[in-house]
Amino acid sequence: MALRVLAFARLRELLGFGERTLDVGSAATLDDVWTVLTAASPEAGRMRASTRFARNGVVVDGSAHVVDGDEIALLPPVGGG
Amino acid sequence: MALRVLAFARLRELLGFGERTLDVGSAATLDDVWTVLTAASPEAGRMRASTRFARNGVVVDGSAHVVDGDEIALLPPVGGG
Amino acid sequence: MIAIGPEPIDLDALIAAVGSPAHGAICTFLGTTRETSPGDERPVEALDYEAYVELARADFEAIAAEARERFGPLEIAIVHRTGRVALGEASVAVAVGSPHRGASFDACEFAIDTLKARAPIWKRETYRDGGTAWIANAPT
Amino acid sequence: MIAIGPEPIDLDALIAAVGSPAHGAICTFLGTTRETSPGDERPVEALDYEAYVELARADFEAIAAEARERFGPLEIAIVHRTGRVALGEASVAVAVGSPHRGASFDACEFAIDTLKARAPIWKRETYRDGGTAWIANAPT
Repeated sequence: MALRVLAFARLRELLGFGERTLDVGSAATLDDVWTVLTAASPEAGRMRASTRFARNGVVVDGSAHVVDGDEIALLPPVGGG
Repeated sequence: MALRVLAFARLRELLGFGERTLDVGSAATLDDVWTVLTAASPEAGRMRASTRFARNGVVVDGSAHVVDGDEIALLPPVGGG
Repeated sequence: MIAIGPEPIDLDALIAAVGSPAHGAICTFLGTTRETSPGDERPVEALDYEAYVELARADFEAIAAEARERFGPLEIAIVHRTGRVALGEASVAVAVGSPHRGASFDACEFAIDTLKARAPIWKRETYRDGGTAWIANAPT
Repeated sequence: MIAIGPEPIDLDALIAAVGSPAHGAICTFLGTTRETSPGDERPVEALDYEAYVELARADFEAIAAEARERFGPLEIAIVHRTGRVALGEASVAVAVGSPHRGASFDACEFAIDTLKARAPIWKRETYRDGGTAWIANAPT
């Protein structure tokens, strides 16, 4: 299953990408995606509590399942204005 | 005793002046000034309850005394903004 | 910046007047003239404002001082037009610059509310049928 | 009018977008960049904004719809810059036109508060000493 993943701001810097594709097994959740992506960056991993996920432009819980072709976004605490 | 009297808006129209001089006796109050000025216009006279007086740029009661050289202003209900 | 006169209102000038490197927020209010007045269905053709200019200017200064006292460090500009104001144009403008946004909203709303309640300025509507009326603000 | 992009903010365009013959009030808010951040004394040299543009645009539309639902008939414009924003310039602007002034203030403040709380936009400060930090908004 191929996902398109977007990372923003501090997470973009720590994970080293703004946009990438990711292959995950079927039945994967957003929490699974997070675990895979942050495996190499403990500092990013520690941001889990303050990070929101969006799936195809809608904010969802980490327990939400992903499906092939989804656009997943990792949203750290916002600072607009 | 000579006063300078300013009238605004509806009172200016009814009294027929925007600015005039007025001679009054010593010990005159603003209520006395009002009575003299509105003697010829019952419609203006009926606006007493909604009219404020200013004496030399300060809003005062009708019982306030006037002195020679005062600038008196007759202020109907305001509509700025 | 305090001004009362016939010139059209230049909002950019008000905004420039309240700017400061210490500010993160600017709130502005524009009051614009409308084709109908609340409670009167006759279409308005023209609006004229009249002011007791000296007293109105002193009142705007007092409103600015009260706003600073209530809402903390801020810069405020208040401008009101006199004479004929075309439909759709702004007759009054307030701008407030302050460090944080809450104070800018509070001070701007306080200023326009207070101005409307007491500043010695009057508005006359002229209707398409030729009639005229002096419009007082509703008490708050 | 909803916009997210690198262009400097043209407040007059926002005001024109929310005008209507039925409106008597326009409230605007400008958020401007400052030389120091709350809680950090280092002088800021530059600010950069990053947005998840598609989601931010959808969120601005949702904020506009919520404002209309809460505060009655009104027109609202929301614009946020992305990329480098010079010190003292506006990074965000909201304008609300409505029949009466209370709703224009309430809707404008609601919009900027909601935008700051949740819109997917991020701010990075670069300091004169070369350091950088992503600045999250305080929870409201």
